Amino acid sequence: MGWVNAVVQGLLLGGLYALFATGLSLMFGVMRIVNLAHGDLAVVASFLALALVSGTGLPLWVVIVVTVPLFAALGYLTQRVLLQRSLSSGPLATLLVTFGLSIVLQNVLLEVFSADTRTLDAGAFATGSFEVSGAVSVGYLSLTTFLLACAALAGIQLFLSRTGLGRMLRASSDDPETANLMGADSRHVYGIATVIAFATVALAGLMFAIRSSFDPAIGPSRLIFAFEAVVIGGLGSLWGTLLGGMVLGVTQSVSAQVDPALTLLAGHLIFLAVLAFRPQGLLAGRTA
Amino acid sequence: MTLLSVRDLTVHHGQLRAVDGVSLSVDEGEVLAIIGANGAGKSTLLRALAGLNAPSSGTVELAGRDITRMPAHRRVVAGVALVPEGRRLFRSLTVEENLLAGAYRGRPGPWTMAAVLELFPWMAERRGQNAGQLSGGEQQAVAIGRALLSNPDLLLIDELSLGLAPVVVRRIYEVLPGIVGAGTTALIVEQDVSQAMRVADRVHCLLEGRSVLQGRPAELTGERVEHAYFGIGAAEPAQEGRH
Amino acid sequence: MTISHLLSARAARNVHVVRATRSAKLSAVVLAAAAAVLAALPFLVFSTVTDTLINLFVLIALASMWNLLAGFGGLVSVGQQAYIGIGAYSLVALADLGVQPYLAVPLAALTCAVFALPTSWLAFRLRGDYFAVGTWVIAEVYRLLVVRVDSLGGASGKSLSGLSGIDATLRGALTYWIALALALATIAGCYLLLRGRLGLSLMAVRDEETAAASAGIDVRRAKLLVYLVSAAGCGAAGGVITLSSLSVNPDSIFSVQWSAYMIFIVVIGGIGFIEGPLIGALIFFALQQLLADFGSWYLVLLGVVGIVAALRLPRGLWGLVPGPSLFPIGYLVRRSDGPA
Amino acid sequence: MAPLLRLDGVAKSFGQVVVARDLSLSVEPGEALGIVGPNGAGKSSLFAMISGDLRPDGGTVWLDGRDVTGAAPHARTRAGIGRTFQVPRPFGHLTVFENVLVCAHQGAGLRGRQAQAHAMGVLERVGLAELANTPAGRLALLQRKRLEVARAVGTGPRLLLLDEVAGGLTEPEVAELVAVVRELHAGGLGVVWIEHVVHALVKTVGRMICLAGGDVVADGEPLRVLADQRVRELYLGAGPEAGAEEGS
Repeated sequence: MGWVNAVVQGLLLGGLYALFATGLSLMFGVMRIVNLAHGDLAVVASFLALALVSGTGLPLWVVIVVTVPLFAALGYLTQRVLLQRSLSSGPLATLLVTFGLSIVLQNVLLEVFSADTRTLDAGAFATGSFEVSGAVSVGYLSLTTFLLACAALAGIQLFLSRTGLGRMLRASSDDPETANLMGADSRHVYGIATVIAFATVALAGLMFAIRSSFDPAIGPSRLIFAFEAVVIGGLGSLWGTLLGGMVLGVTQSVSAQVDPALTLLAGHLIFLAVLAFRPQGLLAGRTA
Repeated sequence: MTLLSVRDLTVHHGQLRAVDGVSLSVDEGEVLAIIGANGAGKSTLLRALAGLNAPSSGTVELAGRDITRMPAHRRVVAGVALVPEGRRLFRSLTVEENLLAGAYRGRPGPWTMAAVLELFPWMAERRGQNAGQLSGGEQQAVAIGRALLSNPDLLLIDELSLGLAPVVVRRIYEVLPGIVGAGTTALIVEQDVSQAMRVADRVHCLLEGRSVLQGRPAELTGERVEHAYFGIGAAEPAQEGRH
Repeated sequence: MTISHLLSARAARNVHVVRATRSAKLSAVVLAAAAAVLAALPFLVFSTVTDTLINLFVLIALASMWNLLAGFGGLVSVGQQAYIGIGAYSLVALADLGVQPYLAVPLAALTCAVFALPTSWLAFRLRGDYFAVGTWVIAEVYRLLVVRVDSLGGASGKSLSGLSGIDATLRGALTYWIALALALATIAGCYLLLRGRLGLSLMAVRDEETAAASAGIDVRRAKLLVYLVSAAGCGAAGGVITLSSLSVNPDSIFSVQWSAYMIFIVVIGGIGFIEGPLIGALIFFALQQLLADFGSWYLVLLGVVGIVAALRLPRGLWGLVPGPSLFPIGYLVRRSDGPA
Repeated sequence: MAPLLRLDGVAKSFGQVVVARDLSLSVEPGEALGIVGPNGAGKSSLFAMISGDLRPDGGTVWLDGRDVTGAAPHARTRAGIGRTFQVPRPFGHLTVFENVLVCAHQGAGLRGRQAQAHAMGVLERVGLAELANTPAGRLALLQRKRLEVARAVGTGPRLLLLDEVAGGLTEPEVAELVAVVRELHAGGLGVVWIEHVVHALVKTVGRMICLAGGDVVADGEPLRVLADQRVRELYLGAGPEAGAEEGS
């Protein structure tokens, strides 16, 4: 029976969701920005990689190695040029600016790449799998994605807990003004948070693109996954986000086993159930 | 030598003139206490000195250098540290991480983690604990330690004894001479007048944003301080008190 | 109560309070005239013109509802398409049951209010930005649920029945009038709601929630009411959209694009002003007509304009306009013995 | 007859900080009570628990012999508690008149002309009538403080909670404010007034309590409370005496 397999696949998928959600959680935690363009950024990364692969003929792994740092730099720029300004223009402004960005990105992609559905071809690696036991077989891609996601999360966790700058990120999330009093330039701290967010969202976007097809309009529905993972896990906790991603992944995967049409709905309903009965999330954030 | 020199500083809170033309100076190695009732503008003055509230007029000089427009995070590098009202520890960070946050800029000086742990020995055992779980007095100690780790030339402490049990206040004041002895100048806001008079080299009393009385504790009579504090017959000492 | 009597007796004699200025009465006349001209249009111009205007009226109605929700209730939602969709599907379902589609529009609004009641219980658990995204998820859930109902046409949607007997020209005109009536009703509704005691409470809540509670205002109830009214208005708009397109497709009627339109119209026009959605909708509509040939680029432009407006014009275009409001909702105290 | 307000064993702490420790006190109808105490003594928390913004950890709050411990702030306002905020919180986009009118509507339950006349009367009384049409966001501090009082009175209370309304005002302004509060009190209103400007309290209230560390330290006639050695130590610090000793 495929149930065990469905759970395993869901857990592996959950790792990707968590990686994808991390940036959303971090930007909210540190800057109180809900980035409504988060999903679209992942899609932009997918298309960028697609264009690089078809334009230069470089192997996919090289493209990934190029795209992620490029996005990180783009993140710093976006924060300093656009988001920082919105932070001083009232609470509605950040929401409107990221929403506007989302509309712009979607439609530029639509004009440049058309509405066609694409995939990022990773060859045999994307389709190959090995059998763990009779009932469970694990795809190389799924496993790599999961391991990559866990490595990225662990790296971020180390950065946040072991480095001075990482501590300042957490400190700013608690109390930005007092972090200022410690000598932290909030613009720089926010820039770094956005760098991490953009880098992880690019990595996640590329993984999504190899796993399944994408088109310019898919960003918003991807954003919802990230949002759900964050809220299910509990705001402000990295491991909560991982847990939330896994809950979401397993829910989707298992319900797809019942009826493929239920996949999205089941994920949303789990989210609403958490909202109704445990609004602080499964792992309540450490920042109360 | 004068470390801090404030001239005609005015700070607005929206339309309210919270600090109104205050002038004061602090010499190196001195302890200056600011006293005054609620709403007298003490906290706003300290926040302006730390760079959190922008003054509408006046100047602030640190060791002869004009820092009036310098943002808060750069004042830390210049040698100013503020222990803010209400302690404001980072609640999701441990005691140790809070202390390390103070050392973020790595300004050289006598204060190291070891030196702070020597000042407050109990912290060593509880360094792994979340700052939110500490009592008020412990939080105040961590906040002071955190500020010290930035190795400031000028340490600003807001409402040092607010909400703390008298025994805790006494213990914290016991370490003040050690801090000043290490070369740090201190400017403290204190609502407990008697404490302020005991520890400070000089006292400034604010009333409604204005400096109404200043002097060495030995030169001030209780009556004058009480009058300045409550603004009863404030006109007379105000004239003497201002520069 | 004695204090009250004591105090009011002293003041009452030489003071009176007025609600509208002369300029406002003038603007009321102008608006009424404009409404009359618009109502006469089906007799004067080709149906292509009136068909396009239906679009404008729907935008005005939707934007007014979002403005009420976000600008006066402080509830920034990105999920009002839930009620556009529910309204549209209610209309289709009611028509299937034999209800005359034109008469079903108010029923669709009512249905939305009914759905909004339990939905609010969930949505109100989220605050600020998370409320925004949470409402969006809820809208998605409604879409996915509707798609699962076979009798509503599943994923491919359903066409509207019950209008085949009516002549196409008359049908177009009737739809036009209903759309016009909807736009006028939402504006008038907002005006009357805000002008009343409840409106004053809402504005107090918007300005200072804690102080509002201490003034005696039941904050949660005030917000709930705004949410229900806004849901009903969006539902009616969804019904009108369906009357105009004669069919409903789940992906487009539940699209987050609607929220994008509403938000940009309100932000550009001026959030928190009754005039804002009106001005914003006119500009949006004009851009839409001018740039229709440029495909998606007009949406790109719209996004950019929205970002710039959010950063540079926090009070929108109407916020730049000096002088009196077209829709006076405030109170003006005139004292006969002192300066007014 | 039940007291207007009664607190019975109210307790509240934030983490290790105790703001109310088994606190009991009562206010008779028409009584004026002053509350003094050093910063952090729990005065504002006490108000928040009376007005419903803060739920006590234990104990009961009675209004007119009715248990209102669990009642929401708006319900308490409608039941007769009018409060001011220490830091004024005007409805910035509404005019001064509308600020008070909304209180007359929602708090006092008045309608139409009656509500308007009530609001205008309140504004006349606190000296804001001239500014009735000014947006409240544009008021200066003194005017904001007056508006706080006006709004609280606008809700038609039987108990008026004043939170440091005299702070930051000049002497003549304080005198004016005292006159307003005295007149409201003379009209039968119960008053509880937290204030650092002690001489304003002395002129207004018939009874005073001193709070410290969440406890009532002294309770009684204002001058007697102020003369209490413990109050002087707590409230002023032993400062002036200490300073005098060192000086002599």
